[in-house]
Amino acid sequence: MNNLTLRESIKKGLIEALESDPNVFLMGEDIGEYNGAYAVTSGLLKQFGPKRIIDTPISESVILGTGIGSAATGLRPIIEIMTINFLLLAFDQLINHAAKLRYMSNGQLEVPLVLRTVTGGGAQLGATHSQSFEGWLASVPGLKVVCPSTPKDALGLFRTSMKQKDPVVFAEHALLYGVRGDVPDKFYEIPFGKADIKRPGNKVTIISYSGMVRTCIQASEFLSKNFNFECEVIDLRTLRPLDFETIIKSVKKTGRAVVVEEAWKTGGFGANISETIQLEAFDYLDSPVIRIASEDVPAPYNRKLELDTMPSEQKIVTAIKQNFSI
Amino acid sequence: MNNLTLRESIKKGLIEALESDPNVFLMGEDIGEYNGAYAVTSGLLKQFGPKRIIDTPISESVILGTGIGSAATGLRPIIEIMTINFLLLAFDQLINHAAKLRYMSNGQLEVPLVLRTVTGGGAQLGATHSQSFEGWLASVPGLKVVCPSTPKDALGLFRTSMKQKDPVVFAEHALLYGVRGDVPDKFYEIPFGKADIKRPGNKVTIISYSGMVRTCIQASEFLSKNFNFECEVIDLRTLRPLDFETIIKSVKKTGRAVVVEEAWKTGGFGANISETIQLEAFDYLDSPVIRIASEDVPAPYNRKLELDTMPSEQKIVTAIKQNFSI
Amino acid sequence: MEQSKTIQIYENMLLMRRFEEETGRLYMEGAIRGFCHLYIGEEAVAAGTISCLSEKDYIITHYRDHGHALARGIDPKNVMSELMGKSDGTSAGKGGSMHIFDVSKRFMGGHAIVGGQLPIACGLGFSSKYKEEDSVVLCFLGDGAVNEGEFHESLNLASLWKLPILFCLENNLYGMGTHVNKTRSSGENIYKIADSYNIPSLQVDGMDVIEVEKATQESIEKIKSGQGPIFMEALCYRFRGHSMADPSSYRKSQEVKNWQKNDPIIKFERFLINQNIIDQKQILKIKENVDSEVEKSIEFAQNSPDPKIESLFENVYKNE
Amino acid sequence: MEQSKTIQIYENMLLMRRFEEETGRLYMEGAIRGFCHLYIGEEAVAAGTISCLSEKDYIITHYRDHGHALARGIDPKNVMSELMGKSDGTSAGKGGSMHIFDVSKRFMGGHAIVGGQLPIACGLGFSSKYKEEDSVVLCFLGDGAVNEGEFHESLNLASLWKLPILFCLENNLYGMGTHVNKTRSSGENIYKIADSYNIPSLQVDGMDVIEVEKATQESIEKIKSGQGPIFMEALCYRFRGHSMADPSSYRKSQEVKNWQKNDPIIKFERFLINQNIIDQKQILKIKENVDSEVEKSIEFAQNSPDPKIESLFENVYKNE
Ligand SMILES: Cc1ncc(C[n+]2csc(CCOP(=O)(O)OP(=O)(O)O)c2C)c(N)n1
Ligand SMILES: Cc1ncc(C[n+]2csc(CCOP(=O)(O)OP(=O)(O)O)c2C)c(N)n1
Ligand SMILES: [Mg+2]
Ligand SMILES: [Mg+2]
Repeated sequence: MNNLTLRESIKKGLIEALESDPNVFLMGEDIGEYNGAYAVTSGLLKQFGPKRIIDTPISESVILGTGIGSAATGLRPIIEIMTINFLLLAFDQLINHAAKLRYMSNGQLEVPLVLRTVTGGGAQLGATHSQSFEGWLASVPGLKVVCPSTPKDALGLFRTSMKQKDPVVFAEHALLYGVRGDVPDKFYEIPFGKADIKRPGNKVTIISYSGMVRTCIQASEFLSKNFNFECEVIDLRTLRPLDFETIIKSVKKTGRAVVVEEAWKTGGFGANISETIQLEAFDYLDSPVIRIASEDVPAPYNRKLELDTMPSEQKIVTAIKQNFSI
Repeated sequence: MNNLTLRESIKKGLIEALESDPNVFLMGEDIGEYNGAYAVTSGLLKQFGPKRIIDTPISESVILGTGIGSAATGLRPIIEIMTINFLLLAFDQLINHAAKLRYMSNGQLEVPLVLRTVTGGGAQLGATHSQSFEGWLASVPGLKVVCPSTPKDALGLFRTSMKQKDPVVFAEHALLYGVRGDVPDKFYEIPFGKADIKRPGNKVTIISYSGMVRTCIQASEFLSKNFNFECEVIDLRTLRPLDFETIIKSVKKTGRAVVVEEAWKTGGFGANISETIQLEAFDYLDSPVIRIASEDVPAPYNRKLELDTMPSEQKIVTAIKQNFSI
Repeated sequence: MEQSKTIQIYENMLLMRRFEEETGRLYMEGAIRGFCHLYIGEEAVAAGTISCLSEKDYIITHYRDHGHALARGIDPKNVMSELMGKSDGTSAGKGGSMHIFDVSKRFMGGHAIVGGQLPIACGLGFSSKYKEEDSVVLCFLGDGAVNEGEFHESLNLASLWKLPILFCLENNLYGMGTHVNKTRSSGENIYKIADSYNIPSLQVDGMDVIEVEKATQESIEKIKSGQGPIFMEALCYRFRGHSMADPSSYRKSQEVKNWQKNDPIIKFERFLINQNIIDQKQILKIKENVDSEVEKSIEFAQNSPDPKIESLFENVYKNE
Repeated sequence: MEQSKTIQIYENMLLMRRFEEETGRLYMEGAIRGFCHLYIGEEAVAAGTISCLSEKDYIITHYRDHGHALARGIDPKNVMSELMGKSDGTSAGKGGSMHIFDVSKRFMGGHAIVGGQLPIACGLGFSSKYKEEDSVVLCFLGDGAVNEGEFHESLNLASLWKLPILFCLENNLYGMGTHVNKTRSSGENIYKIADSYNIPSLQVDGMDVIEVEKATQESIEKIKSGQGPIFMEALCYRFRGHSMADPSSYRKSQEVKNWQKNDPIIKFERFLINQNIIDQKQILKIKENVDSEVEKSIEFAQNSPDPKIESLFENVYKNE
């Protein structure tokens, strides 16, 4: 066992990939000389040289397009788009092209591309730098979307990402990079479409992913300690494919469900989960599925305001107490 | 009363706006000399001249950005982005800028911009030309999203759009342009956030918008004729603001709900509606809320395949019969 | 040019022309649907450039792609089947006119987003270079695409990294109904834009297949020497509307007629005869062959079955 | 330049410098957070250009915006309050360092998406022209922004429509940690890229405020005459890291030192003394005033209340 930060575990995955296949390369803004905006790729340029670790101009569309074209011709690009906010500039390449080439060519082309990017808020970066678009991307047929919440999951999911023959959006939460966790020495992979029960419980099922999983666990610990109320926390890990089975099984057991996500509440991907729960576990539900998400406002810079927009331990606890009368 | 096509009613709105305010202008690709890709702006260049009807290069980002900058300084731009698929190329301007300027400047700036675009599939245009992203946009705080389904609504909602002080995405469904309907001669407006009951009923509430409203009405007529089963069809008309009140009231009456949308099923905006229904009308629901949406595949070109991806009268009828046992 | 190649190019141009004349007719009859953009008038560009490629070179293009596909030797039967949405189509009916692919011939599509093929072309070039494969990428684009941001990002990257790409600008003077003078700040001679990316560039008469062929041949040699991309502007004209849905009110009919006088096929035919490369009899024979090939492709496509409904869910992902 | 203006520019440059030195300190203390990009070293560009604007001219810039804001005469109290996220901030704490606005001064932000301000600048210029207002738009951008698609689309449109925009490229040689030679295919002299848009361009020493001022003055006159945009490249250097989070390992410290020898403020100070425009005593006085103004701004900001929690929901839309 190794105790690694999420940053380190992803870096471990990158190094493994680079070492195991000469067709793997990394490409992105400031990943080399600058060592990465979030320092994930730090030192890799030195280790692997400029053929494999490639600094680009600030040109999100052609960065992604280069990934697509090279993936379609046998290379294994790992593309970094500095944050998901800037990915908007490459949405045409991602959605109109990467996601569709296999289908439109009836399987002649494939785009085995891993697109790493940073999602989420909470660091006072303001409205243009704090968004969460992974839910949108998870609605696009042709894309797969991964959102790890722990160092162990990050590495296992990254390994699986590199085995895909389809474009994978690997969304890393900015605030998780420094979070530590045990990572097995022994080789392991984590399959897509298998949610993980991060905390077992029997009273309510909390479904979440990425940065919010920690918050959900904290709220659960609080409820356990103070009310002997045990929440089961499910970490989706991949938004597409999505593991409804684990969710429904848990809800059938607990009879209650809370979906927690960091995206804006209106139109959040989590609504899809609430919907499916009420559909598949209608007769098991004691009360409606609730969802806790970010307020429907652009992210403000001020610390207190920003915190107030986001789901928090407190908000989760309050919602659970109010809705499930404890 | 005038019997107009949706194309004509929108054009009527454009002409009114152009005539009533010299600061109103139209800008977009091929809206002038070519008379508009969907012929909505046909003849306007002749009528209003090149200062007001402005053909642009194929440069979606700067088209929208020019709209933003000019709206922020007192003009009233009506921007046409040929289809919502190409709007992906301007998502940065729309989402990172137009939607956020009021907030980030704390109200100093405002962007009273109407962005007209074409949404939807069903015309065998293939995967890159048949998408429906209005649901994503409706999740962005700062934007308003309008999706008319009839000529009358289109004109009334367009008039209201022009009164907004915020960016409005006015999404027109390609297949509705030729559809006719009565449009009052007398001036009227249709407020945002007021859904319309397009067909009253008591057995099930069908919630939809844009191109799918017709399909829902057709399915309802069929069920009425063959099974004496009366569906209430609610046309949302605006996705943001969204009129949950009308929806919930209807569902409390019928006890059953079906949401129908053309976007991909996974992550569709309609899930947000299902979720809210189960939350707000939990005790009134006889059975779970169901949703009918497009299959989770890129749109194929072949006619039969394409039709099979989309919600249809048949699919709605079948789903209602199966789920609500008639 | 070798004589056999010359004749092959001529046949090829005729094939494109006849194929698309029939395409236009079949569209009016409703057998082909969606957006459909004819290449009629521009045949010299596809024929002249693509005939210079080797098997390992890549082609990537926009939605006006029938000509490029046929020039690459994709069987007209399969192209026509795709236009009709049939199971024998190049994408088994999933792609349609704007999305023709044949990866076995390194024909990487058919892309319907204006400018969208350019970043991907960089990826193809990058790949060739990374793998030291010595493949050249021939990337077509229209004059309208020059104003997209993706154009700029792609040209900069291609030059910076010396990617082996021949950008072939098909300047047919219009993007839909908008004349290039209304959209290009630098006016005519678009090829000069390449200067600001430090990319060598040239302009050719796109109605003259011999000129196009020669310029392409030379450009490809240079690119293979490793000097990086080249930008070639071919001045040409589409005789038909932008797409089958185009009212074409923005062009004077005299303008069209003037260009039609310069028909690249007639011009080339005259050249072949004047140079005694071919005689009237041979021409008649070739035309018959082409007509029959086009007819066969239509018949084949008409008889090709619709794709199975289950195929709807195939090829969204690899393992599903 | 008039003497009073000269001195005002000097004061202004000092204000920027001192304000940001304190900003850096306060950031380390945690009083300022998020991303924060200092302008230290580049003051001559903001001071030289903005001092030439009239009240009705517009400014739009990127996230490295403190200098531009102060040069425009926005009260340091309000800027500092914004950096601290307080209710007296220019956006009442909602914007932060990267998003400074003061519409009363036609200071249209502070935009944090690289290149994102350029399309909007076109809108400002369009508006000025549409309304026949005779306002010029001064649009700042970095060398990194030149490679974004939005740059290309914007320059083309600005030129086509002869929009009254002065593009001011702050070429500080790096976009984050990446040297401009690694990102620009045309190499140095970025200003030449304007040629391909048919936009007149020039290059100035961005460490020399007098040169910047003179070039700006002349450019603005030309723009006001209706000839369309001008593109000005100011060669400059940031003495600090890209942002407060920058490890700055990509630059040799000798390079930084060499540039620091060319400090625009020291250089200008020397000039003022040599020309007898100002003496040491006056300089001391000015420095004291500036120090005190900066101190006051900090005190003011520290005492400014946090925004009310309800304000969270204000200004998402007009009527909510
Ligand atoms: C991003 C994008 N914007 C707009 C369109 C609609 N559109 C299709 S073709 C076309 C004109 C393109 O002109 P050009 O590049 O000159 O190619 P040509 O059709 O003349 O061959 C336009 C505007 C599109 N497909 N994609
Ligand atoms: C679209 C986009 N991509 C990437 C970033 C991250 N980023 C912020 S500043 C910067 C460098 C910009 O460099 P330059 O334009 O030269 O301006 P400078 O910081 O040197 O003033 C980058 C890459 C961003 N904010 N927006
Ligand atoms: Mg053209
Ligand atoms: Mg820079």
